[in-house]
This record gives sequence, structure tokens and C-alpha cells, in this order.
Amino acid sequence: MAELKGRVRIATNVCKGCGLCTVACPVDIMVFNGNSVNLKGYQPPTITEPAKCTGCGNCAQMCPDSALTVERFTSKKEDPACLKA
Amino acid sequence: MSVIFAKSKGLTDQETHYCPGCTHGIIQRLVAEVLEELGLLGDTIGCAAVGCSILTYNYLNIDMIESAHGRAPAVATGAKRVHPNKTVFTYQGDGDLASIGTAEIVHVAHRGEKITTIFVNNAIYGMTGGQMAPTTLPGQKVTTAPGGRDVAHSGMPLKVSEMIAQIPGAVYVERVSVHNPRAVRHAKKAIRKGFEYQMAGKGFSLIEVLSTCPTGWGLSPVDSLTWLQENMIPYYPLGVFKTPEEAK
Amino acid sequence: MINERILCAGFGGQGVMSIGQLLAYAGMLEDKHVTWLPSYGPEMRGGTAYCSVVVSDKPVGSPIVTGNATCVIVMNLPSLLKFEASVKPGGLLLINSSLIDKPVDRQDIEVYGILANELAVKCGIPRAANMVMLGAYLALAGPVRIESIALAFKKVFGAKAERLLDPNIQALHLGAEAVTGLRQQSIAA
Amino acid sequence: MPKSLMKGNEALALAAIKGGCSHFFGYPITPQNEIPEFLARELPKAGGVFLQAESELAAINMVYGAAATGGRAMTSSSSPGIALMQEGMSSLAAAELPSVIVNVQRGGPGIGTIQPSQADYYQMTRGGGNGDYRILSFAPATVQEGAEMMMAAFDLADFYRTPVFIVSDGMLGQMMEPVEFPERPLRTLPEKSWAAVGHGGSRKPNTIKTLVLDPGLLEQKNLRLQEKFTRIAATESRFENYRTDEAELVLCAYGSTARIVKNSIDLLAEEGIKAGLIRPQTLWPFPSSAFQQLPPTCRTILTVEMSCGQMVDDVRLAVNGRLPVAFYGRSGGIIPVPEEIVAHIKVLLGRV
Repeated sequence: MAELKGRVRIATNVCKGCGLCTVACPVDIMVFNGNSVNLKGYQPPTITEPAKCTGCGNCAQMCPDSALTVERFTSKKEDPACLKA
Repeated sequence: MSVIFAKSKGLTDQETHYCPGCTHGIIQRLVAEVLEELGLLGDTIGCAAVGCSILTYNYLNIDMIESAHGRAPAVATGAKRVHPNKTVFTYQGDGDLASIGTAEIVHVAHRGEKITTIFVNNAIYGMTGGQMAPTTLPGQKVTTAPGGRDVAHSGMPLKVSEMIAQIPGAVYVERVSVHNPRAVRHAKKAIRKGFEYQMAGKGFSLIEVLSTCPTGWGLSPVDSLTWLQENMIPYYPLGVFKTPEEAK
Repeated sequence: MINERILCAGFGGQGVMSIGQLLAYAGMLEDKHVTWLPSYGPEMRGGTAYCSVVVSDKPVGSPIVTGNATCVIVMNLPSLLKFEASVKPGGLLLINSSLIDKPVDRQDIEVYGILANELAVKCGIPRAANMVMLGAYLALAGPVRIESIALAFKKVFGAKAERLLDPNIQALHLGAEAVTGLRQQSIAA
Repeated sequence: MPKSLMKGNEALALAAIKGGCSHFFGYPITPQNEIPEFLARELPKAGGVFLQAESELAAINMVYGAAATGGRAMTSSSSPGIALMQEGMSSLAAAELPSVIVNVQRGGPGIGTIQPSQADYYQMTRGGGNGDYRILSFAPATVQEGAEMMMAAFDLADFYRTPVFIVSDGMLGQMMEPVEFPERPLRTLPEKSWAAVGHGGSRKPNTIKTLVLDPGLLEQKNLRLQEKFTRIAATESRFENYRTDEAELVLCAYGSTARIVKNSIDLLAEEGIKAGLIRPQTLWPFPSSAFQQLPPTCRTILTVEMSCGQMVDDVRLAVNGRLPVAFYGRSGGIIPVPEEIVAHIKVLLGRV
């Protein structure tokens, strides 16, 4: 598995499904795939290939609802399993 | 591991009433982040205006005063004159600031009140349902100009930053945008400067932020960003219109 | 019992407002009930100015003296034309005869012509014609003492005007003397 | 302190300082200009702030901002200027912000004249602002009374968390009368823990607002405001009786007009006609109780105003049909003289 650079967590129930994060992502991993609907009835984005995340934070900069938290890994020791949480 | 982005302590847990993709949320977050980073959350008095900006007081973790339509600069003046050492700002939209409140914004600058104004320009009346604003672009279709803004009938859109920059009491005027991550990062720097100049006692600052109104514009949130970039920025050029050095 | 209702009128700059204030202030110093009410508005500068003064032993109701005046002091012709009718029967009409030569028709009032401007020049301050008129009024109606006017002078005009006090008091006396002579003549006649 | 001879406007201004005014915001308009002029000179010496606003709209909203942050703020204006401020009055009342507003009334409607008038009675008691609100309105009749009411106004505003009106007019504002300034009566005032002054990290944010979108919550707020207005009405209504014992005619007049009516009553007494006066010292709350204690001799009521008939509505409500209520008024800046009121009364009583 490739070395992880960053990780995005989505507060899915805060999301309004506007999609501004999807066009902000430089590696195009935030997408709407129609798989989920949140409590408010909006469709939050899905991260298709977490391994590609660079932790740049662009998605969070564009989120009007502060629904995203972004971490960047500076060391190999971080546990990639957390991504699934 | 380091968290490079998390929700600001300057924001409350209340979810905003804004439509999906409305960039008000981004701009308020920037204000919250700046106040948090400057350590000002406990010493700030915000003045919310009428329009979509009115509920700002539910989202920012600071003491705030709601103001009647257009009067936020007057309210802020009252607050600042009682508390000259506190940070006072107004958060106003274009209907509020550029139409009904033009006298108040001109004169708060004219007096050189040491306050900061965050001016959200989305070229439309959002809250009331998409009517024409003084900032509505030529030809832009809005509910009260269904054929598009006719400049022969309604005049050209008002360029607030350019106007305010002419006033001696205004020390810092910049127009920024939030249509992409780079612009957002730059907008934050401008907002930060606006508050820093206030803390330094320089005078009046206005940061005009070009913003979207997907609902009022009838566009998707993503298309709205493109529309802003392609239509608003050419008429409302980004940049610094006044610095404290120029104000001297 | 005192219930003096005085109307002072002239053109702007003749000091009609000031003598009204002096009178009211002096009355207050003598623990009387007093009011002073100016005409105000566009006419304040240049045109006719007038003020109403009431000096009374009892609380003052209406402070306006446009009719039923016990005394009207007029400093110029337009004021005479406007306020001659305001004097109540038996009341006083004091005319600055330096500037007014129109005869008065009313027979039911006491009329005195005073050469206020000339007498003021005699005191060395030509602008004190108003004080000459006030002196005349005090001599005829006497609701307050000249000493009280002197005390009021400092209050109304401030400390800087104090050097002008003596000639102004002299103007009061000259005005008083002028009408005392006239009254004796009229009694003799 | 010895007596001074002061214009009504100046006495109000000095009384404001003595009453604890910290901030004045205003816009020039005749016939109240002596108030801002006096405060521009004297308020900074007392540690306060004077600021000339760009409009009445701005002035009242500066008052709103200052009051929201704990300042003891006031403004003064005259009729058309007060009309422009009505939006702010409604906001001040809704946000429960202590503040003092002086109206030196002039003739209207419209720009009207700068001469005295009482045609803003509706404006002062019904308000031009929107919504269910009431504003405590004091109506002095002498320069002395104006000073005393003004000195009490800031404390009352703080006590009830409400805006307070001082209702004067061009005559009272421009006339000079002896005035003395007694010590300000002591009143225990509540802490302003609600003010927006920065939370300092030690409490939840304070929000000063009037928007309540939920109808249920807004109704609750309105009921709470009404409870306060009821409390004010029960404790703050004031009036003066003048020669009402055995009067066959009771007049009702306030402010400048009441002074003139007193002269009329004295003139009537000289002719053996017994008339008296009820003089409301508060316009809201209107002293309705005064009309519960009319002398049995009273046959009729006459309201006299410098208007075309406004307060007479409240008099009729207070009398509630028990006696006929007549009206006499002058308007347009004309001040009635005692004799014309006497003549009118004689006609009314059939004594001509």
C-alpha cells in the first residue's frame, strides 16, 4: 500500500451536499456516487480513493458548513486503518 | 500527524440556515478563524445586518447585535464609541450595505470609525427571494428585472470598494472572492488584515467578498462558482483599493 | 403685586433679546417667577427679532406676550407697526425715537419716545441703545432693581463683558432719567 | 446649587449629563439644536461622548448600538426627525434597550414649520414603529420639570430596560426659566449582564436581537413585553390637578398648552366660573385614573392641544362616555392665548 499523505473526515450529517468540495479536490477523489443520503436528506460526497488524498485541505476550505476535518501525515507510523472509521 | 483543518472554535455548533453551497458559510468561517487566531473571540462585538447575514449571531461564538436594515455601521459606531478597546465589526450583504444602508457605510468610513466591515456581495437580494440589488450585473436576470438588469432603466451596478476607497477615513479596502481554495485562503488574509488594522487603531476597513447565491441565481452551487468567476470578477476586479500607507 | 408682561422688539443686533434676558435674570435673582421666550426661526438673523418676558409674583402660565403686554419696547419701525396693538390699555409703549418718527395713534396707553441711540453714544458705547430702553422701562415700571440688572449682566454676558458693565449701567440711568423727565412733563400737562 | 436661567433645551441637556448620560448621537434640526450644541461642549468634559450622526436614522441606531453594549445613550430631535427614527424606536423597545429620546415638537405634518406644536401625541404614544410596543413618555410643562424628568429618565430606562421619551415642544425648548438641579434620586439599578460587550471566554455569547421567526416564541416574547408595559403603566403614570375642586368644567392639557390653560382658568375664576385642569405628566402611560376622581360638580371636559385633536382620544377613553368631552386646538405652530381659550369655554358652557 502506498504511503498515506492525508485524510479527510466528513461530518456527514452536517453536509448539505453542495459539492463545492468535489471541484476543489485536486486529485478528484471526492465524488457523489448516489450511495448515501444523510439525515437531512442531502447526499454527502464519498471519498473514492483515500490513498490518493494529499491532505491539501482544499475541500475543507470550500466547505460552507465546516463539515470537513483534514489531517496530514508527516510520519509513516500513522495507522491507515483509521481511515475506515 | 497534524490536523490541518478543523472547525473553528469561533463557530457555534448551530448549523447554518444557508442554502446548500452558499458561500456565506465560507466567509463567516473565515471571520471566525481570524478572530480565533487573533485571540479576539472574547473581546469582539459583531453587528449583524438584515438579509441572509442576519443570523450570523447564531453561528459566530461572540457577542453580537442585530441591526435594522442598513444600519449596522451606525450600530457598530455606537458600540465602538462605548467600547473603544473592543473589536467591533459589521457583517453586511449588498442589499443592506449598498442599497438601504449607503449613507451609513459612507459615513462610518467618512468618520474613520475604527471598525471592520465584511461586505458580502452576491449581486442579488438572497433572503427576500432574488430581487435586483444595486450590485446586480447588467443583463443579470432577477425577479424584479425579469428581462435582465437594464442599465438605462436601473443604472450600472455600484462598485462599493472603489467608492469607499475614495473616502479619507477608510484605511484599508480590498475586494476578494471565495470561488476557489486559493481565493478563500487569500480572502482570509484580507479579513485578518482588516481586523489587525482595527486593533492597531488605523481606521475603517472594508473587505468586500464576492459571494454566490446559487438559489437566487438559479444555478447549481458548483456552476455558481464558475459564474462568479466569469461574470462578477470582470466587473468587480479583485485587489487592494486602499492601504493604510495610502490613507496617510 | 407684580405681573409684568414685556415684549421687546427690534431688528437683529439691536440687543432686544439681551435686555429681555437681563430682565428675566434680574427677576430670578429677586426670587420672582420669570420666563423669557424668543421669537425663533428664519427671522432670527437680520429681520425683526422679539422676545417675551414675564416677571411675576406667581408662577408663570403662558410665557407668550403677543397681546395684553404691560409694556412693549420697540427699537425700530417695523416692530412698532407689528406690536403697537399688543399693549394692553393703560400699558406702556417705549419707542426708540432715534430711529422711529411715526406718531402713535393710541390714546389708551402711555407712550414714551426715547432718543436711545444718542443717549448710548453719550455713554461711549453706541450699541447700548437697548440698555437705555431697558433703563427707561425700569424707571417707569420697576419690577426689578438696577442693582439686580448689574448682577445679571455678568451672568448673561460672561466675565469677559465685565469691563463694559459701568457704561452699560450708565446707559440704564440715562434711559431712566429721560423718561422720568417726560413723565413729569406729561403729569404737568 | 443656585438657580440658573436656562433655555428648556439647555436644561434638558445639562440634566441628561446629571442623569448619567454617557453617549449622545444626534442630527441637527430646529427647534432642538441647543441640546446637541450644549452636549457637544459639555458632555466630553463629563467623560461622555458626543457624536453628530449623518441622519436621524443613523443617530437612533447609534443609540441602539451604544445601549446594546451597556452605554447610557440618548438622542434628541424634532417631529420629522423623530418620524425618521421610528424604525429605531421599535427596535429599541423590542430589544429592550435602555435609552432616552427627546422630541422637541414642531408643527406638521411633513416638514411643516419650526414653530411649537403638540401634533406628535400619536407619534409619542402610539408610535410610528411596527409591532406591539409602548414607550414611557414624559411631558414636562416647565423648564424645571423637564430637568427633573430628564434626570430620572436614564435610571428609569435602565430599571425597566426600555426606551424613554421626553416630549417637549418648540416653546418649552426655546423659553428660559429659572431651574435648579437637585441631587439625582438614588435607585438600585439592575446589572447589565445581558449587554454585548465581549464574552471574555467566560460565558455564552450575548445576542441582542429582535428577530423571532417562530410565531409561538414571538408571541411569548410579546406577552412578556406586555407584562412589563402593564407594570410600567401601573407605577409610572403621573398627572397634576389644578383647581379641579368644585370645577364645573375640567380641562385636560399637557406641556406648554397646560401652562396657557392655567392662565385661562385663573381668568375664568375672576369671573366666577369654576374650571380646573388635569395635566398629564406622562402621555404613556396616560393617567386615566385622574378621570376616575372628577369632582361631582363637573359637567363637561375640554381637551386643549396644539394639534387638531389627538390626546382627546385618550381622554375620551378614560372618561368612557360618562361626560361629554370637547376639544379645542390650534395647530400649524400657533400657540393659543389664554383669552381665546376663555372665549371658547364660555361658548361651551353657554355663558356668552
